[in-house]
Amino acid sequence: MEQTIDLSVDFAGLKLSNPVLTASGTCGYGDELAEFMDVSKLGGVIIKSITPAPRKGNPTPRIVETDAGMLNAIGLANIGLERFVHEKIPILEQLGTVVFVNVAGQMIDDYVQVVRRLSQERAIAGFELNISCPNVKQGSISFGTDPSQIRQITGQVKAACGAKPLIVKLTPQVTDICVLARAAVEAGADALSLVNTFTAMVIDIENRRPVLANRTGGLSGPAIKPIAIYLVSKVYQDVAKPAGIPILGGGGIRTASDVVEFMIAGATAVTIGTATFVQPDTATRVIDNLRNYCERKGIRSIRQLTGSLQ
Amino acid sequence: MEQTIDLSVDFAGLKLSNPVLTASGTCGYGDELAEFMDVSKLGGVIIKSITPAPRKGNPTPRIVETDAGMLNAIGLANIGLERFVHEKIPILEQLGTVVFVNVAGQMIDDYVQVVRRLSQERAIAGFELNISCPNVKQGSISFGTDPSQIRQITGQVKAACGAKPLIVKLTPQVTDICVLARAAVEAGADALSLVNTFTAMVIDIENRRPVLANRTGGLSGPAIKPIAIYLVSKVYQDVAKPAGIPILGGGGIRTASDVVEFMIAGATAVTIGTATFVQPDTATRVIDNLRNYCERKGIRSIRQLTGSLQ
Amino acid sequence: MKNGVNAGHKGVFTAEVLSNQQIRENYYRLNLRLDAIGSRYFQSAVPGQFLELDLSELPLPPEEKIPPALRDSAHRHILLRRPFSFSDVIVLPSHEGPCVKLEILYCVLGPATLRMMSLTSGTVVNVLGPLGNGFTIPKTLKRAILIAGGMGAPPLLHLGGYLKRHFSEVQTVCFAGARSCEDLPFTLKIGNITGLVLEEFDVLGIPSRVATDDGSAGFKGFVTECAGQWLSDNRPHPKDTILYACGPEPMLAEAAKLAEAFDLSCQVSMERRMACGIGLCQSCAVEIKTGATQTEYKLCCKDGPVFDSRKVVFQR
Amino acid sequence: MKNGVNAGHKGVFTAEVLSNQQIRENYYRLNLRLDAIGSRYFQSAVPGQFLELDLSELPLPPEEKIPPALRDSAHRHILLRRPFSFSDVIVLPSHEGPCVKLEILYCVLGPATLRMMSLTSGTVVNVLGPLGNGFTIPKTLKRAILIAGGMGAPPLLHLGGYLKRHFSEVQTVCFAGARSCEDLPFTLKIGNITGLVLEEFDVLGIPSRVATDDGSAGFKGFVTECAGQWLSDNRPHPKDTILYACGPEPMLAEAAKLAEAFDLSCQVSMERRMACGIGLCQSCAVEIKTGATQTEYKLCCKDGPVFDSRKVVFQR
Ligand SMILES: Cc1cc2nc3c(=O)[nH]c(=O)nc-3n(C[C@H](O)[C@H](O)[C@H](O)COP(=O)(O)OP(=O)(O)OC[C@H]3O[C@@H](n4cnc5c(N)ncnc54)[C@H](O)[C@@H]3O)c2cc1C
Ligand SMILES: Cc1cc2nc3c(=O)[nH]c(=O)nc-3n(C[C@H](O)[C@H](O)[C@H](O)COP(=O)(O)OP(=O)(O)OC[C@H]3O[C@@H](n4cnc5c(N)ncnc54)[C@H](O)[C@@H]3O)c2cc1C
Ligand SMILES: Cc1cc2nc3c(=O)[nH]c(=O)nc-3n(C[C@H](O)[C@H](O)[C@H](O)COP(=O)(O)O)c2cc1C
Ligand SMILES: Cc1cc2nc3c(=O)[nH]c(=O)nc-3n(C[C@H](O)[C@H](O)[C@H](O)COP(=O)(O)O)c2cc1C
Ligand code: FES
Ligand code: FES
Repeated sequence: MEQTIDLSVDFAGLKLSNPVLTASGTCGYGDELAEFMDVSKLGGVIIKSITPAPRKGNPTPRIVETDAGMLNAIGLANIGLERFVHEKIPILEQLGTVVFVNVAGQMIDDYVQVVRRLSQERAIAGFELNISCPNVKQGSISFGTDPSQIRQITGQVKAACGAKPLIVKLTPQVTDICVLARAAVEAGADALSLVNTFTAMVIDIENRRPVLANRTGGLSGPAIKPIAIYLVSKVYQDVAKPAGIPILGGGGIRTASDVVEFMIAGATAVTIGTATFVQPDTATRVIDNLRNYCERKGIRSIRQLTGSLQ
Repeated sequence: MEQTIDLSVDFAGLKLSNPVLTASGTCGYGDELAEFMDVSKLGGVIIKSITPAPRKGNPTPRIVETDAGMLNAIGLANIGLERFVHEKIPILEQLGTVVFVNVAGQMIDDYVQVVRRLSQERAIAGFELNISCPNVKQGSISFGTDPSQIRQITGQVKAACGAKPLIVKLTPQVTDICVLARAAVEAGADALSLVNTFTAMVIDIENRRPVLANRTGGLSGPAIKPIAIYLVSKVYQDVAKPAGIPILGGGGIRTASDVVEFMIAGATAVTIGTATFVQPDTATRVIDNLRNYCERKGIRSIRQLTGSLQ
Repeated sequence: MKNGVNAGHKGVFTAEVLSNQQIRENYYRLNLRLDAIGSRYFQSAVPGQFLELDLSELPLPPEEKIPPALRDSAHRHILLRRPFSFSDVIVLPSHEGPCVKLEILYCVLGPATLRMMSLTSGTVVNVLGPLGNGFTIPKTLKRAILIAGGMGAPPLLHLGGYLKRHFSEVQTVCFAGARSCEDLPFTLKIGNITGLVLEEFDVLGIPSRVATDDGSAGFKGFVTECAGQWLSDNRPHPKDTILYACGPEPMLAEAAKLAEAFDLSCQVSMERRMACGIGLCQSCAVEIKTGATQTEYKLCCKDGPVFDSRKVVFQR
Repeated sequence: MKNGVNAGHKGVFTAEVLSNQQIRENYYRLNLRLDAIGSRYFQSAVPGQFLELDLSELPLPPEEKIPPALRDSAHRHILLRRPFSFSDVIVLPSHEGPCVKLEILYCVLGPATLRMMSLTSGTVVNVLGPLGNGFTIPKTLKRAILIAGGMGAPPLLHLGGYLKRHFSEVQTVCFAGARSCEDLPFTLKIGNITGLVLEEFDVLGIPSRVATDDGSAGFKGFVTECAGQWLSDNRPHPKDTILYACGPEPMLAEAAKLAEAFDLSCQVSMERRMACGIGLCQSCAVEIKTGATQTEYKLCCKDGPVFDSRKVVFQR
């Protein structure tokens, strides 16, 4: 069957060469990965959260392994808006892939400031709004669980995006994620990203202290995948599909089969996070295997998969 | 160090010989386990959900394995109140352990009916209110996420318990579990049980259908342990400790170290569920190893552990 | 441990791998020697019962040995035990008590069976069993008709041997089917009269027939059609004949229809996804008729896996 | 792959286990032969660099071989790679390119190192490396003082050999400490002049001293105290002497103080829990002074693991 398979997807007004992106906070500023794979083959990269001022992040230990997962409490460590623009954007311009920047802050103005500045950069294709990071004390978590705050922040940040798309990243630890998804969509989100990590804790039973210096951290990795699949399918059915808004799905993806599962559940594109730590070229391997799946199943365009759950 | 170690705990007005119980839905009616261990050595058993009328449960597949976990959608299959009383209580009387009955239903009256009837049985030590089972369509999930409904059902069921303690089992998938914990405590709960399973889904990518006949199921097993530890520590600090109410902790426990972790986080007693499927005598093994931990750490009474997180 | 370690009871114990041979692409034969405790549990195990293996600590075979279709799922670590029937149980009495050897035939389908490939002689595995209720063999039985579909073979192979050993007067015939020649977990050979037969049954003196959906070996068509023709030709007596069937559920449903058409009683061995194997979790429900329109769920692991075909509500 | 497979770059490749020997309770020596790609990456690896092993598919050793204190945690399956230094790198040139052999010393502490026990000759493991920046050896160096605490030994052993091979004029002395005699990952022997010495350094012609917290071997007390006495006696010249230290963080902090007291420069090799090892996750932060009161976090995996001790803000 010598048939070329179309892996490209339309995502929030952009055409991505394939649906596989690297997740925010797990691919640095995009440059380190270039030593392990051809980054231009990716659907895109999502740069770790950028805040207006540099952030040192939390003391260590910042991570701990769990069964089929890990907790992290990095604390949004980043070099800040200015250094990012001057040191990293020139590198990103060379990568030849679609670059999204994840944006975080403590007040709405922080987000707006970063987005307004970066919306002028040709190298940046769009933004992912991190309103759901569980590790920042003063900050964002309250934004992430209250629909009216989501509406407010989404609206204001969207206004600062210019023509660039805004992805809103939702926290999974809420009673009804659809309420929040709807709020984001109503306020102008161009795409929804789910799921972020789950707040969790590991205790060292020898000294009776939490292992992480931050006490709690966000659980990521294969452990959370079945919850993420459920949430993607729910948000797709109840919000994204009716609104015609794409979902960027993720949580525990390691293989092409996992990507297919997320797409069937309703994702248009996906993010790979924790898996990259184990195998730095996971994303490009997955893209190759996606092609194999499509070939085996006689699928000409991978877009057919999105939301095809029976 | 020939020092006897006291593993007993006070739990909701009962003295348990040790803090290890088998979780509802994972130890049948208590009788099957007797072939694999001395059930009288357990802190107690929690019988699977009993409803007024028998329930056939969901079609199969009812389970699917995931990374470090499994989904179940049994659908509260049980023989119903009457057959339970006539067929199972005589067996339970022989087990020589503390028996709690998990109670489920579709309306508050269902719960009240089961509790009122069973409160007359000497073989039953107390009740666990299942307001959080994610697999019953018409039923309980809404009870579990709304504080005013929790108050109402807890109050009415407590009134039917007579002198027997009522444990309220909370769903973990809410924005703020403490709000619900507080509602249960205010309405008369003698203990809080957490966590129940997380709603999740696995999709078969060959036929694009959910693997489970019920489409979704509850995620249990080691995968969820770090989230459960976090929630126990949070509910302990914010609700249980101030109110002087014990927590029955669980989610992914496999070893004595896991039990210790839950107790340090704030649990007075714990439940073992999924692990029993792999190793039927997990609970009694864990009890032996708890003794070893206490010996090694010079702990005379295991009660010292509860809430000892630094 | 209410019951102690006795024949007829079940428990957890270890077994040593004697051999693990590939018999065909993706099909393997595993031979185990049970420890003293396991041997006591298994000395009176009957065909149709099963066991559960803890395969969670086995390593994956090297990447190149993993069938491409399974490479993705291979990454999943295993939590739950896996159920397997046995195709033979050999009890060797000794003065220290019985020593039991078991044979398992398995097909590589997913992460657990993939890991089983890495078992080598001397590896120790953890076993739970024997589980469930096996086939019933009434004293009055004169004729046994075995119908095996795909990996339904193991318990029927066991049953064939068991009948020869303990019910030597019973006339047995076996029908084995699969999608294609390569999916038959048997050794095929040319028989004297009937064409292609199964070596494993031939050595027991049991006549056998082969059917494949694609006609790549023996009868072209479903094994139940092949058995149906034979039944039409031979018309065994309903009172003293039993159909024993094991295989995919649609095949069992066909076997049940066949039994009804020929007024024979029929025992089917069912499969369900199992979390515990011992009646704790209710995951393995089989819908059983309790009246004209009423049904209830029985547990495949505890009440089955063998059921009277007339009682079963087959799925799909 | 912007950079291709070149010396000085890092990448993912496989290595074959040559041997895996127990050298003491809970201490093992693992020898690996890297594949052609890995050999190219590692041919110019320097002491203080490290690698990351994927141990997720290794089986557990049998129950009875698992130290009782680790039995509970042994059940956890592994997801992330684990970082290890190397205690030696041997480059064998051949006309097909270099072939590199690596030695790793490891201590069994948890689920991953437990699984490493089951590595046998011929097992293939997946490696990511070489990672990080190793020790700096200025051309002007005349004296190297190595201070190893517990499992801080491997990179300093490598450094000792490396100095002998490439900087033979440098005078090196090694101090090795541990809580107790059994925690020293070295072979002890009686030296000619100085009492107890380390076989591994002795063969390199490097004088060594042993310190144990409990006095069970050599100097009783911290290894930094032992080194401090030697420094008081020998007063090496600040300009051409460097202290190289690797071990637990409190020991490194003491080494830093020692360096300050004697006005020596000091390079410390730090450890952090690492998720990626390649600068992606920011989990391995080390607090570094950037001014009188200001600090910033550097990455142990990428900017380290070796840092100038004057710059490091040690924890606790
Ligand atoms: C009573 C009983 C006896 C069995 N006897 C044998 C035997 O003798 N030889 C043999 O090779 N296999 C036997 N099986 C099936 C065997 O248990 C599964 O093939 C095995 O669990 C697959 O595990 P895995 O991790 O390799 O694949 P998984 O990824 O778990 O499954 C691979 C595929 O098999 C299907 N499957 C898995 N488990 C079951 C199940 N319990 N019932 C039906 N379908 C299932 C899944 O839907 C999936 O498509 C038996 C099952 C039961 C219930
Ligand atoms: C750059 C570097 C080089 C290393 N070189 C060696 C070496 O040559 N030989 C060797 O035996 N070990 C070395 N280690 C430590 C080794 O990586 C850990 O012992 C190993 O990861 C433990 O894995 P585990 O699953 O067995 O135990 P885990 O359960 O992961 O850990 C067991 C204990 O070790 C501690 N620990 C785990 N990882 C680290 C870490 N990265 N830093 C500090 N403490 C940790 C934990 O707090 C825990 O108490 C090195 C670590 C780093 C960062
Ligand atoms: C170490 C680490 C750091 C992360 N940092 C961020 C971040 O800065 N901003 C953000 O929105 N998400 C962050 N995440 C979440 C990931 O982007 C992703 O949503 C999550 O890890 C689930 O995907 P995974 O299971 O594939 O890792 C981080 C995750 C990890 C593991
Ligand atoms: C197969 C299965 C059936 C269950 N049935 C019930 C039930 O009937 N009522 C209930 O309250 N919880 C039920 N649970 C939830 C468990 O009691 C327990 O809260 C959960 O599984 C988490 O613990 P674990 O990770 O140790 O299994 C069930 C869990 C499983 C796996
Ligand atoms: S498999 Fe658990 S009840 Fe049958
Ligand atoms: S370990 Fe990931 S950045 Fe250092």
